[in-house]
Amino acid sequence: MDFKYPPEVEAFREEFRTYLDRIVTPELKAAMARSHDQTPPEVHAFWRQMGADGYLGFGWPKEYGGGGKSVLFLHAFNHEMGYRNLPVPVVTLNTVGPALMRVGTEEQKQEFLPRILRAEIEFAIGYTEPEAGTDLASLKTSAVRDGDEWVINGRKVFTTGAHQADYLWMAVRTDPDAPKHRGISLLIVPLDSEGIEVQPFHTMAGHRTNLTFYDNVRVPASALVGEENRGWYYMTTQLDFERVAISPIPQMERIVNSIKELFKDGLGPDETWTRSALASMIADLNVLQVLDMKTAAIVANGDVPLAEASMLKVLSNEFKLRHLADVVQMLGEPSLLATGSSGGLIDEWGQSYEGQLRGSSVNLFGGGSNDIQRDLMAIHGLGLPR
Amino acid sequence: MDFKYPPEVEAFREEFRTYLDRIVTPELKAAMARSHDQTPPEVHAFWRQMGADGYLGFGWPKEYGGGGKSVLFLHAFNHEMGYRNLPVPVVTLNTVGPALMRVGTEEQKQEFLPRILRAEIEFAIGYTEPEAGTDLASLKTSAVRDGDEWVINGRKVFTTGAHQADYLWMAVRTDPDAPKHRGISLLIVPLDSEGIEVQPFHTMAGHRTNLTFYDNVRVPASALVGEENRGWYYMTTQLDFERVAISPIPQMERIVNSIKELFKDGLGPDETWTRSALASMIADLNVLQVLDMKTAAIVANGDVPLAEASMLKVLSNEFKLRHLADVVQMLGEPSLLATGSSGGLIDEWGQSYEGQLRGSSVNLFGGGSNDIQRDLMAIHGLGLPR
Amino acid sequence: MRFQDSDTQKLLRETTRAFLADKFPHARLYAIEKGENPLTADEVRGFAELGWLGLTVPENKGGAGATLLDAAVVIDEFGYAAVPAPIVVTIVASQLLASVEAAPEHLSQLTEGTAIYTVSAATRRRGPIRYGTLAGAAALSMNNGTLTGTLPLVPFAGIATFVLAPLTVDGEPAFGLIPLVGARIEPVRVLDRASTAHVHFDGASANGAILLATGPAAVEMHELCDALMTGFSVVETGGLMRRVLEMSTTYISNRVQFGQPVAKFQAARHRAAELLMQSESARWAAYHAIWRLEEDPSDRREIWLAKHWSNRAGPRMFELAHLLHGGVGVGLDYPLHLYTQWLESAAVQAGTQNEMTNRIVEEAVPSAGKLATAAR
Amino acid sequence: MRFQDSDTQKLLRETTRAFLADKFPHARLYAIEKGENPLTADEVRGFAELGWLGLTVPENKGGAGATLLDAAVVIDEFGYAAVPAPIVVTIVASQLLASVEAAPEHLSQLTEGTAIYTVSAATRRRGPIRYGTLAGAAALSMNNGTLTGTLPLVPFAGIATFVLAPLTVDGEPAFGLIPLVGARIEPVRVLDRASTAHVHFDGASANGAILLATGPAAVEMHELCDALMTGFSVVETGGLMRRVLEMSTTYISNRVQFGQPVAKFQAARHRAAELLMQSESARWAAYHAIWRLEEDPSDRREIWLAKHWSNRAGPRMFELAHLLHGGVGVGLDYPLHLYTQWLESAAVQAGTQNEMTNRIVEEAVPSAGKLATAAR
Repeated sequence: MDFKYPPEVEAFREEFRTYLDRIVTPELKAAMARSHDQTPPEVHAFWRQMGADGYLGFGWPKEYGGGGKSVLFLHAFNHEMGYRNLPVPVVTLNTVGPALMRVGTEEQKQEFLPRILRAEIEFAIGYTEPEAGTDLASLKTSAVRDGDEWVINGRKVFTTGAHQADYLWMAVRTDPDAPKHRGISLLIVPLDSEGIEVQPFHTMAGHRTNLTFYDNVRVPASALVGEENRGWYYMTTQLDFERVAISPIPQMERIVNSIKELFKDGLGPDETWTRSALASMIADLNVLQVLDMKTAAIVANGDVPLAEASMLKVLSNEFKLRHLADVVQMLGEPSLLATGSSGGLIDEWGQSYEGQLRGSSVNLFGGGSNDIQRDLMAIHGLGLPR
Repeated sequence: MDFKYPPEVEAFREEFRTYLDRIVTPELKAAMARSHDQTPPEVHAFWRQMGADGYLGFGWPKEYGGGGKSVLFLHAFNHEMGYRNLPVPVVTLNTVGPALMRVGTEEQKQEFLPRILRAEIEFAIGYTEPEAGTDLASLKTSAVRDGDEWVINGRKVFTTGAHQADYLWMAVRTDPDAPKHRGISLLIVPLDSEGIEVQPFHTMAGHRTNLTFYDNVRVPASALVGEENRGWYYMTTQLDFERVAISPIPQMERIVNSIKELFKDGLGPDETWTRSALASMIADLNVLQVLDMKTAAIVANGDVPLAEASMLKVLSNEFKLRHLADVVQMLGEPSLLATGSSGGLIDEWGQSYEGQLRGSSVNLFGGGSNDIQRDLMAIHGLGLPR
Repeated sequence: MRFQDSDTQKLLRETTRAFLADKFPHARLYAIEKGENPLTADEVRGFAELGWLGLTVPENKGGAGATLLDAAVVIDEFGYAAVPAPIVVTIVASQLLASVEAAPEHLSQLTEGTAIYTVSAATRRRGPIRYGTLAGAAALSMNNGTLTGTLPLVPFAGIATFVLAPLTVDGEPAFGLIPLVGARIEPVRVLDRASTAHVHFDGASANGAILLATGPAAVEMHELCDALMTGFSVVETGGLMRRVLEMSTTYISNRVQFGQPVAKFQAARHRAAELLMQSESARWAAYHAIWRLEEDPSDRREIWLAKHWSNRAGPRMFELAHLLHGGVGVGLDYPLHLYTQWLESAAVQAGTQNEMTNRIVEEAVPSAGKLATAAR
Repeated sequence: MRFQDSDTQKLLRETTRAFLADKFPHARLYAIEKGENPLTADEVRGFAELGWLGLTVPENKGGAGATLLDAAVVIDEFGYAAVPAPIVVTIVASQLLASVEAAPEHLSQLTEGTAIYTVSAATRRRGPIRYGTLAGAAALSMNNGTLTGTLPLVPFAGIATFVLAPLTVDGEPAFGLIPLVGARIEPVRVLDRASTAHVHFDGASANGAILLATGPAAVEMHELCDALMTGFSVVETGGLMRRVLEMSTTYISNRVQFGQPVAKFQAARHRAAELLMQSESARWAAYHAIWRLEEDPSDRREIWLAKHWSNRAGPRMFELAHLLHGGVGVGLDYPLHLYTQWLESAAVQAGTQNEMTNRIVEEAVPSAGKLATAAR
């Protein structure tokens, strides 16, 4: 067994920390704290700067302009960004990009990959539909071939970023007669296409996502990604990736560190419950950190962390919610105050505990429901029948 | 809302406590602590004494020699007996007796009820089979009518008390062609019948139960209880009753009181975790006590506590296990010592904490599995589809 | 012994439910949440007309003379309807006012709704505001006819006329009724989104302030205030829980996934059963605790026990209900978030788990003593 | 970074598993449980022949010079096989003996299995035996060449030749290697059913006793002893957990109820997934903690964190595994009870939750200070 981070990754982490300390300005922080619905120009500028400095896509293969580094670098990158609460164009960079590399046409690769690396374009994802929530594969939005075009009709929910992205990475039904998993295709749809309507949908996390409507939206045949009717396969392999890329663990570390800081002057004798809850929280976080490293190590060694990724997702998202509930319990009523109310408790990134608690409810649903993850563990981790 | 115990029940409880203080002798306690596999003669004498003094079956209707008291008296009785860890012939008294009153023939009532009340005879229950655990209704042991007799073949597990009881209250399949719930009947089988073999089966609770084997056992046609093939109906209504009669709550109260007593001289500053766990435990116990009173009140008011009984069973049995795990954690290694080892922690009834912990694992399975109870709550408590 | 509403309580429950459902549909609650259309003093007066505010005030003092359990029924329904109204604080204030002879006219005003009374609940015996920028704010004190200091996080201070609060008078403990007219009201935004404000007395005149109790009697009044606030808050939370349970049950019964209602999936059914166990336990423990308090006002043990359970059950139900809703529950246009955010808040307000733990342990193991921080 | 066995570890694991499965089938474990056929010193010598006892002893001191992680693999397999053998205590004793120059001949005897060494683990810095009839028993002390006092709950004292234990010498702290020959061994029955005894020194001669450390060095050796005992115990528990998981998974895959394998029921699948999460987390946290300790012997933080998790996971797995077995698991002729009783014991032994909580909090919030009981 070998648990040591490779020295070159540690070195990268150090260098990247210094880099972030330099380019994350108070103005950027202020802009982030201000904006809820729209990615502010300061963040776009930040991403472009990172792209120019080679910090986006360093895990991508060199042939696509990436750094060709092991996934452990990406792991360190995500950890540093997440700990600082810095936004990452994760969908575009870690989901669409790698999928295009695998199954995109040469034209698609040429058209999109360089611009993604330079942070010039952004993608939104259009999978979930009102009737097909957890049961993603029963989606109904259709694309029908009409000459050299696809004609799209239907609607999507949770189309996060659709109001400000350039393209939609969209799952559509292209064969209504096939079994539900076998009639789905992926299309790249410019979001300024005629017939698309985007309505805001606000969540208790305080973020905007969208409802989107598609009325005879036409895109060229070349918008198809990979093979027709193979979309479900592409989507599910991509979700595995998403499970590794999006982790609440760095934020959970920040939360624990921030309350340690708050307690540094006085964990009094009345706080007996706090002592017990704090110890549990730190012990929980420790196992998450170990499982997280294990999952990254599996990917770095070229394997697919089927059960591990599910385990990590379920544990980290459920624990995050419980930890935040415990944190407000420890800190008492001041921690229930929102950003901007005097007497409230706000961390150095302008995050209130009540806001993070609200936000953690939304974490429960990214990348497949926790019930589905438990089923995947039963299948992949324990070999139980489907 | 009215939460007050009726004064006459409170008066009975006081009187019964005094009674128990008088007749529970050190010899009886010693005999109980000594015996594991066999009910000692001292306990039989104790039961007969209680029968003679009118303390058995006071909830039975007067026409059957009972006291005709409300179920709240039975609730108080069970509480006092359970708190003192005193054995009650619960199967015979609270399961077989009432069922016979409802569906037994006049001959059966005459033959058995008076002797039950005098604690002269004891019944064991034969329901569970090796292949049909939780899925009780799929039992296979058969009874075939041959002239004026039933001929029984098959085997049972968890036939508690079969090695020392007089009769077996037995579920058998009498119509193999009917749907599984509709081909079951109940028989009363003398345990000294030819063809019955009883093998001990020891559990981690430290108690003996049995495996029983039936090879062409013959009983007269009159052994049938109620109507042929209606056995499942009788069994399930009886299980509802069992859920009310068998409660671990009095023991849980005793456990909490015993550790309060142990802590009376010193809950030290290092015991921060203990403080937190102790408060949770007492708060858990409080809701169990309230739900327990609610359930008893429902029965006393003539209704059937369908969801409540399931709720109480799940919560009390799971909490008992967790509380005991917490108790040994609070008390440390001395509480892991068995009765008879020096330095161990033993309560006034000779019960060690490690023994009670082992025993609580068995509690999880009486009266239907907790999964089935949760399903019953979904159906009866929430109106969800079956 | 009956664990069910009396005829009076049934009527009270039905009336309250119908009224609140009519006047406070979810659209109205969303507006209150956004601060667009806050609860008004007129509306609170409407509650008075229905007899809710003076419900437990003795008849000889102009009230309805109902029991604490009757009030609990009304409060339960406010929770069920998730209406962020000063019902708990009013009932608590009325109990405190009725316990002394000092301020009979206030009891009348409270009952009639011509003035609104609130209670300063955040300045609890244990668990004061220790962190954040208010840490340095002085507690309320009265000296030479002026009031100075801050009452943090006072519920409904924006519409209330008076606040009942602990204070010091010339350094001695007191419990007073304080007019809000001279105070500076600083609204804040709390997770539960109920109208709340810090109340600053920057040398305001103490005219109109009445000391309801001083010395040891004030300490006891503060204790009683805590017990009542905690007890009725748990009842209110129980109402919220019942609604979360109903909402979740309805949702999984109707929502079809993988070709069948979600309610047919065993994991969902068992989560729903868990919600049932959590909420039923919390609710009945709360009612039972109020009954104990009514039987014997010095018996507050079950209140702390019920709050301890409720403080755990609320966040647990938050998680379960959202898991059952599979993402739909997080939308601001879906009512679940109103209930679950309130559940999380309620678990911290009116008695934190630290406070409950200490109270319970000190009662259970009296000789264990309190803890002090020792030098290392 | 690889979270998997090295080639050496793989071999070690396979050898250990095969040997233990062969020599300690369940029937043998039942006999040990009943005390009919206890583990013998000969069998322990057999472990020595396989190189397990001196595994981590440096090569220049006659051992195999393997890493602590290698030892963890062997210990993990002892847990997996539920063999109640003095493997953890031997590895810990060897580490302590190797850390000083005082007793080279003992390291050889330990490695060769010609003498059996155990460790007195129950007399921990915090959480000594405070209740029960042993409460008055004096701690071990050495004065004028004689030993007096009691070492409670010493694992494998019945077959061991020496015990490593903290003691006082003329009132000063020391850590010693004590021969058991003059002691009175009082066997006791513990929930985990492993061979355990109280060891009484009623004025026994101190001949043959060696003080491995005195003064502050003794305190530090006791701390290191605690860390090693706790760390390796968590590894052993992780092995037990993996077996409980496997046993439960196999059972629900084969057991048919309501016409299909139990494993097809969602509630059962999810419980099995929960077992997987609990045991995988506990196992890897334990290995990682041992690795940290090996990298930096002063870094014991992860050991306390892993134990805290494991102390919760063990009882949780007890419950889940028995629920999955639907009653079958409680029979003394079914092996599950051996594993689950041990899990419950392990959660209390080698570091209670009180101790872990205090250690973790003191590290996380150093300025919080320790608590003292104050007069009321």
